[in-house]
This record gives sequence, C-alpha cells and structure tokens, in this order.
Amino acid sequence: MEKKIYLDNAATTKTKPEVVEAMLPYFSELYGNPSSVYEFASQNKKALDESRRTIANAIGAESTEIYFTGGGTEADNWALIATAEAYENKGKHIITSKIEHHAVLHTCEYLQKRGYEVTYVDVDENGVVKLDQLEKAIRPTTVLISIMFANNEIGTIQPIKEIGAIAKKHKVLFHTDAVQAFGQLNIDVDDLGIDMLSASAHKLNGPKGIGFLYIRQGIKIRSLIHGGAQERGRRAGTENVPYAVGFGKAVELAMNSMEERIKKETELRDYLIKRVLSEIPYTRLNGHRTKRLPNNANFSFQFIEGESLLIMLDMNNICASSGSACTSGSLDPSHVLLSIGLPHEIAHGSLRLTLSEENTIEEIDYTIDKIKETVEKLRNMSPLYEDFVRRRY
Amino acid sequence: MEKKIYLDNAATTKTKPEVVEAMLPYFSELYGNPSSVYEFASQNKKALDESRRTIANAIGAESTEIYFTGGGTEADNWALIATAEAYENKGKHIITSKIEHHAVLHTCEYLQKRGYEVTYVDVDENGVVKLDQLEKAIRPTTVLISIMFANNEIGTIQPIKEIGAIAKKHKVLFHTDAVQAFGQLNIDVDDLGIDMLSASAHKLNGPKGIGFLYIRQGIKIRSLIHGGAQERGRRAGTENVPYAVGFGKAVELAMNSMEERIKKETELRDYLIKRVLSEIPYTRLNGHRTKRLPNNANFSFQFIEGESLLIMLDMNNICASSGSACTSGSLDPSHVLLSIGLPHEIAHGSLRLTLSEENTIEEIDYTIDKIKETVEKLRNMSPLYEDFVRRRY
Amino acid sequence: MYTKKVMDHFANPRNMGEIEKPSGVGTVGNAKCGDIMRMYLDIDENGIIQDVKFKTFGCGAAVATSSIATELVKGKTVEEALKVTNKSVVEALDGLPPVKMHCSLLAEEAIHAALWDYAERNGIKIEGLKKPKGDVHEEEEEIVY
Amino acid sequence: MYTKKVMDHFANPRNMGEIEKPSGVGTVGNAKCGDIMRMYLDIDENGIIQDVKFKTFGCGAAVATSSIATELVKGKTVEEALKVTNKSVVEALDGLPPVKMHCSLLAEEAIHAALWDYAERNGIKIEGLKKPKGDVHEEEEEIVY
Ligand SMILES: Cc1ncc(COP(=O)(O)O)c(C=O)c1O
Ligand SMILES: Cc1ncc(COP(=O)(O)O)c(C=O)c1O
Repeated sequence: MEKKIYLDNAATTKTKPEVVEAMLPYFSELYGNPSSVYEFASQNKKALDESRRTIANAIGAESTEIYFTGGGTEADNWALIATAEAYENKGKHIITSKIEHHAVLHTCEYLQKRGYEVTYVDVDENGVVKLDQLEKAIRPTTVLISIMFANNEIGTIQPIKEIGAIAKKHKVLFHTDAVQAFGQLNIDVDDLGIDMLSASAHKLNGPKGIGFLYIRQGIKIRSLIHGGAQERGRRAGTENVPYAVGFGKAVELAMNSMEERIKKETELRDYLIKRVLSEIPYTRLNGHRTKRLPNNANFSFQFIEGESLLIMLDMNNICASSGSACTSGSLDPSHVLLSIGLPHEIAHGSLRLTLSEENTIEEIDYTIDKIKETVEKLRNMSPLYEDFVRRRY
Repeated sequence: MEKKIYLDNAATTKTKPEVVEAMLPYFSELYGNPSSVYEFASQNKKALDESRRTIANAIGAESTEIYFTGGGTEADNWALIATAEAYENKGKHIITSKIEHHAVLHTCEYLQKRGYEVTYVDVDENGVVKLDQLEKAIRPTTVLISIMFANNEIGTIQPIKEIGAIAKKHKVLFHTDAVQAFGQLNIDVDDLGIDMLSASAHKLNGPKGIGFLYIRQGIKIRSLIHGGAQERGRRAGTENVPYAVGFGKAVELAMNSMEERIKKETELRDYLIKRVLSEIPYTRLNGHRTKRLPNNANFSFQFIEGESLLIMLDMNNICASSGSACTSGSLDPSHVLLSIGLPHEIAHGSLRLTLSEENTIEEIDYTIDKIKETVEKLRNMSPLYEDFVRRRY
Repeated sequence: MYTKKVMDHFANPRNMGEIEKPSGVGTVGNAKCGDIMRMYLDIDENGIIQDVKFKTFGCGAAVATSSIATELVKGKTVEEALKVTNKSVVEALDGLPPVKMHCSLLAEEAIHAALWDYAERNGIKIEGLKKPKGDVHEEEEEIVY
Repeated sequence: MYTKKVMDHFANPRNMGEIEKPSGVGTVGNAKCGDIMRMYLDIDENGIIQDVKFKTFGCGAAVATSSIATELVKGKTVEEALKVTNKSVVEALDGLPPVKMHCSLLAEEAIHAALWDYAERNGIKIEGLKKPKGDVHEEEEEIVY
C-alpha cells in the first residue's frame, strides 16, 4: 500500500483536526494568562474551566476535582509521590502491580530509595492482577493502592471495581492509571470507588503534553510541582490554555463516539486476532481474550525477534510497536510479557497492534498478509527455528 | 482606544503566528511518538532535536544539555529538588534570594519540610542580591545557589557573572531561573558560569506549557518526573513535539530580533518611566534604574491600591499587572516589593507594565494619560490621601 | 471575576466623598491587608441617616462594598442601619468572589465604626453596637521617595 | 536510526542460509539478550573460506552485522578472517547506534566460534583464537501455547 497504515494508537494518536481547530484561537488571539485580572485574560479562565467541566462529566466527577498536568506521566508521579508524602504519618507502604507503566514503576523505585516500601502484586497468565494477593498485601501502614485501569501493552482490563471495594474496605486510597482506558471505556469514579485517576490527552486524539489527575474531594495531597497558585493551588505553572481546550474537545468527541467506536474497533480487533492466530503457526495472543481494550491486539511469534518484524512492517508502510514506545531502543524485553510468564525469547518476538476508528478492514487484511510474509521470512533466517525444525524431524 | 493595549508581556506573550505555523504540521500530520521505531515517527525525533539545537545555540550550550519540561515552573522544581536529592551526601543546604519567583521559593519551602536548609539572601533597595551576604552564606554543606537572572516583577537584572564566579570559587552548583531573561538578554552559560538554567517558551512568544532546563554536562542530577526514557532518561513523558518545535521557532525569532528589540523597548520603557515619574506625584520606580529588563517598568503610586488601578485601566482596554500573575487574587502584597523595603500600603499600590516590540508610542502615551486620570480618581477616593493632604495643610 | 453590580458600583461609586461636619466618622481596615474604609454619617435629631459618604483604599470589591453599603444605610434609622450586615452587602451586589468576602465584612465594620463615633460624640449608647477595632493610623509606615 | 548500509543488509541479507556439510559452525548470543547468531563456514584444504552462511535471531542491527560479516570473511584465509573485528563490521556498515554496538561484537564472536569449531573438528590450533562462550541452548526456556 502507498498509504501509511497506522496501528500504534496506544503509543499516541493523531490530534483530530477539530481539536486543533478548537485550540487555535488561544495561541495568537486569546493569549492572556488566565491568572490575570483583566477581562481579556478572564476569557481564558472560562475556557479552561469549561474544558475541566467536560472532563469531569466524562468520569462522573466534579470539575473542582480535575487538575491539569503536563501529561499522564506527571499525573502518575503526582498521585504516588504526593500521597506518599501526605500520608507518611499513617505509614510508608504502597501496593502496585508488576505490569504498571514505567511512569508508576519508576516512581515507586524512586520512593523506595526515599525509604518507602512497595509491594508489587503478581498478575495471572492473562495479565489480570491477583486480587487475593493484593488484599493480603495490605498492611496497617498501607496508604495507597495503584493499579492501572488497562494495560498499555497487552490491553488487559483490570477488575477496577473489585479493587476499589478492597481499598475501601481497608480504608486505603486507590489510584488508577487510566491513561489507556480514558476515552476508550466507560469510567465512573464513584461507581468504581476510584480516589485518584490519571489520564493523558494524546491517547484520545488530543495533544501530547497535557494530562490530568482526578483527586477526589477531601484527599489532602500536596503538590508535585510547587510555585504559583494555579489549579486551585495544587499544580503550579502557567496554564496550557490551548491544550486544555483541545483536551476538552477531544474528550467531548471521544465520549460522543464511544459506543460506536467500541463496537467497530472490537469487531476489527477480533477479526485481526482470529486471522493471525489461525493463519500463522506458533503464535500466541498476549493478554486476556475478552477483558481487553477494544483496540488492542498483542501477539508473540515464536522464533523471531520483534524489532526486525517492526522494521520490515515499516518497509511496508505499517506502523506498529513491540511494546511501550518509551522503552523501545532498550535491550530488555517487556516487563509485562515476562510478568505474564513468557520466556525471554518469546517475549522478544512480540507485536502490538492498536487500532483507531479510522482503520479499515482492507488495511487489516493487508497488514495480516505482510505479517505472515515477514514472520516466514524471519523464521527462515532464525537459528532458533532451524533448531526447532531439526528437533521435530 | 478601541484596540486592546497589551502591557503584560511578563505574564505571558502572544504566541507568534510564525510559531503556530511551525507547530501545525505536528498535530494531525506528523503525529507519531518520537520514541517509536518506524520512519513516520523518527521525523518527529529529528524535529525535536533540531529545536533542541536552536535552543542550545542560543545560550552557548550543547544540545545534549537541553531537557524539555512542561514549563518554567517544572524546570525550577527539577533543578532544586533533584540537586538537593543527588548531592545529599555533600550536604543539605541551599542558598537563594528573597525575591525569587514562587516556583523557586515554594519549592525551597517544600525542601525545608523535607529536612533541607535554605538561606534566603537579602536584596538592596534596587532589588540587587547582596553578594557579600551571598558569599558569607556558603557553608561546607551548601550544594546549590539558585538566583534568578532577572526579576519578573521589578525587572532588576542580577550580577549573574559575579554569582557564577562565587559559586565556582566555592565549588557549589549555580542554577538560575532565566524565565524572564531568556530571549530578552544575551546569555552565555559558559561565560557566566551557569550550571543549570530554567526557561519557559510563553515568555518569548512561544506556547504556554513548555520550558527547558539546561543541565551542564557532568552534573549528576536525577529525574523529577519518573517513567519512560525520554529526554535521555532524565524527563519522562511523551514529548510535546508541536510545542518543542514552536519553542525552537520562537527562540530563533527572538535571537534574530534581539538587538533591535532591546533598543526599541528600552527607548519606549525609558520614555514611559520618565513621563510617569515627572507627571504623577508621589510615585516611585521599583527596581534598578538601568540594570533592568528592557521591557519592564514597575511603579508604586502612593495612597492607592493596585487592583482598583488595574480594573480601571482594563475598563480603558489596557492590560497591566500589579505583580506576578500567579499570585494576583491573593491578599498578600508582593514579597518582592516588601523585600526592597516598601511598606505595605505602598507595596499594595504598584503597577507593572511590560512591553513587547509591538507596542507603539501612541499606546504608551494613551496609557500614561489613563494612568494619570485613574490615579487621581483613586486618590480622591482614598482615605489615606485625605489624611495626607490634611496633615500637609 | 466580579458581577455586573460590583463593576457598576466600582466604576460609578455612589456617595463617594466627605461630609464637612459629620455626626460620626469611622475608619476600619489597615494598609497591611490592603483595604481601608472610611464612612461619614450625617444623622438628624430623629436618628435618621440623612447623608452618608465614603472613602476607600482597596480593591474593586472594597470600593463596591463601600458604595453599596452607603446606599443601604441612607435614609435609614440608626437601628435599621445596624441591621445592614456583610451578608446583605454581598446579596445586594449579586455576590462576591470567595477571596473578596472580607471586603463585605469591612463595610459592615465601617458602618458600625461610624455609628460608634456618633454615639460617643452624643454620649448615647446604641443597643447591640460594639466598640470598633483599632484604627488604621496606628500601623501606618513611613516611606521616603 | 539505522544507516542506509544497515537497512540494505537488513532488507537484503547476503549469504543467509545454511551449509549442508560445513567445515565449522558457531552459534553465539542468547535469547535473554534478544540476539542469537549462527555462522556456517566452508573452508578448503588451503585454509581459504570458500563459502559462508548465517542465520540470526535478532534486531535489524543483528541481521545486518551478520550479513556484512559474511561478506568480510568470504574468500579470506582463516588468519585474515580472524582480523575481522567488531570495529571493521561497524565501519563497513557506516556506523551503528550506540545501543546496538553489542551486535557487532556478536558478529565477531560468531566468526570466532565457527573457526573454533573448524579447528576442533580438524584437531588444529589457530593462533590467537580463544574458546567461544557457552552456547545458547543451555539457557533455552520452554513455553506451552
Ligand atoms: C521568573 C519566573 N520563574 C518562573 C516562572 C514560571 O514559568 P511557567 O509559568 O512557565 O511555569 C515565571 C512566570 O510565570 C517567572 O516569571
Ligand atoms: C498506561 C500508561 N501510563 C502512563 C503513560 C504516560 O503518559 P504520557 O506519555 O502522556 O506522559 C502512558 C503512555 O505513554 C501509558 O500508556
């Protein structure tokens, strides 16, 4: 195909033209600082708050509970570090899972260096957090449970409501990294018992570099970024008005199209999974078969290595990923794939395809054909496959 | 005047149309995640690095020493917190000044709560840091001196080169918050002995919500925001490619026009200062008469209160400020004005006008007329003025 | 940030000025907080407030609350004037931003202070009225230009 | 990320395959690191490498370094082949990204391992050649689909 086929929507998405349109007036026309007293700038404060309301509505929160950040990573860092610091008197123990995004895992490691204790709960072979282990891990000194809503690599959706109930029962705060889930799944923070939630605009056709942290009314966490009194005194720094407006627009669009999108993407995804598993031998699907993000498919092709596969797909104008974008280039195989029990050489041969509503069945068919070709080519080149074939005969 | 007169360029600036133009392709066309392996995304990595090079050149640094952040505030927080944490073994003492931006001061307070010690050095009546006091404050446990390049309220430029020399002499790291100076003044980090420098795009006609921290090669500070391996592993989070490109463009434009701009703004500023001081009695100029930002004028009008003045100017379509935008709405008078020795009621009556190259002499004349009218009106309304007049006769 | 009413009273303050020979004057607030209000009352022999003027050093809300307060007490008896609370001031202005609520309190206090002065001058006691807090001038600072 | 040369050797690998009856075979690397290279050598009685083939499990750089390494040793004597270092491999590819440098080392090791195998089979000693590190198969893991 001449045209690029973009199948890496979990890494980032296209900023929708409508979103760009909504942002544009706030660059060169309505450029005032929302904290200024004059009328010219107060329009921006209004725009900011309207966007905040749209976002709050999308998760069943109050708009005073939504705090804009510089992205999903900052929101995760904030939730973990500020909670740890604010509730030190209760204890210094945090519970999370082994398959969190690095934004959570590396923040936990940072906190461990500062004397906090962290328990990393296991997941089963489908990537679902082990609830019994989670509940048993709770101590009198536990201040926070942080479990992601849905995994960015294998797409598995966690039993958030159950985790919320466990947290409530033991009077522990519950944070969820919903960067992959927000805009893709229905979320109601009250229904699910979520106390804090991170999200990022660029995963739902908004711009890169803005996110938010939902903080339930009454939670007394401090700031991560200190300075001016922006965001009700909790997140300092001149507000990114254009992106906040764009984020609001993206959320509005995402909420309006969600039902239809879930239906379309799930169908495409299931078609893709079915063809790949039935047509390419020695292949497995990673993540839960049904409890997975509507747009996520993640495969392991035995005997081949992921980067080679990606480059060959790229030569055919197919954009895909072998895991999370931010660790590609590193030599370690995905901690997520290792956590669900894959051995190293299988973990190295994984491919993540994440759809958008714009993908067509033709694109998927073409992609599957190219994957088949490439996997065969790479297996012919693979000493592991050679050994496997020899052993078989 | 029908047209708005914008005289609050220290609060924020208009994002230049050329900057918006430069950013636009990176929203809906070249939207890939720079960390992805495919060709489509690697273009974005190139764009990011080109912008980094432009910025590095502007301060005489290497592009590997520039790290993008979510704004000036984050850069300040990073420099202070990460340095404190990284050099704990040497000591836990930091030196700063009493007139820093809240991004520095509140971060220092945060560090104090965590057991670090901070010395806040005094400034003289012009807002210049007292160098002898600064040098005397250095202890064997001092790890960092953080002094702003130029003050955001009163515009005073600090003796950065002298401070750099003192820091070097005592083997202490030197960070400067150059958010107000970058793009307005010539800066060479080697010449000035700067080890770390914060800047923010929206102060120089770039977008709000992106900044950078310059970190001299060899300084071993950790991350403030933990997660993915972006920004050479030091600042996690999907890169804000459009804004990084826009920041680069803004810097390019600012550097090209700097000389001319300084000349034009200085002339306008001096004209403004001269007319206001000679035509409005009981008025003082805050900040150093000559060692000040080319675009900054800051006055105190005795017997009147700043917000009233601002609102009346706003009614005349003049956008101005009484101090830093992020604390307006608070009841405390500016810590900067108190630090240069102003009594409270004078500190409350201050007005900051910060020019851009787009301001005209007509706008300035109109503004001065309106200030005169308004000050007179408010003085007639002021019980303090009434008492003053009574006492005089 | 401000309601239309506030902006109107700020831009066109009612009863701004002094009364040459007032029945009572009260000044409240201090420069440290950034707000000083002074109320002049002209009260006739029947205890009716015939005229009222104010002067205010302060923000937009301070000016507007002073202005509306003068309207609320003008023509009233001393007893009626005492019932003008910060709440009635806020209501009459269609609300104030949370950070500005103290201005309405100051307006209430200014009326009370002027009434106290009136009572003292005339050696009478007004039921329910307390002595106002210290005057601003005690805290004033000096500055050389 | 990769040079044109690397991309060319990745897309069109030279000498990919097996040799039926090789004079020596060497396999290096392991699945944990994500790279495994196997080199087949066909060496004639004069010690000249008549043919060479490779198989590689690994990233683009791993494939390209294997491919170029086969070109560099083909037609050479055993002694000349020993002089093909990781440096010459990197140079021949016009460079490699820093994180991929280990691939060129692996290519050097793969040649050495195949030469060691050749020496062992023929009971000869090649000057300057060390025993290669443990084979991949020791570390292989099992998985059930
Ligand atoms: C001196 C100074 N430092 C830091 C900042 C914070 O920058 P930002 O608003 O981009 O976070 C500002 C302006 O807001 C400033 O003037
Ligand atoms: C699950 C998850 N958490 C956090 C992040 C970080 O978000 P951002 O890149 O906006 O900082 C991502 C994606 O990058 C993610 O997938």
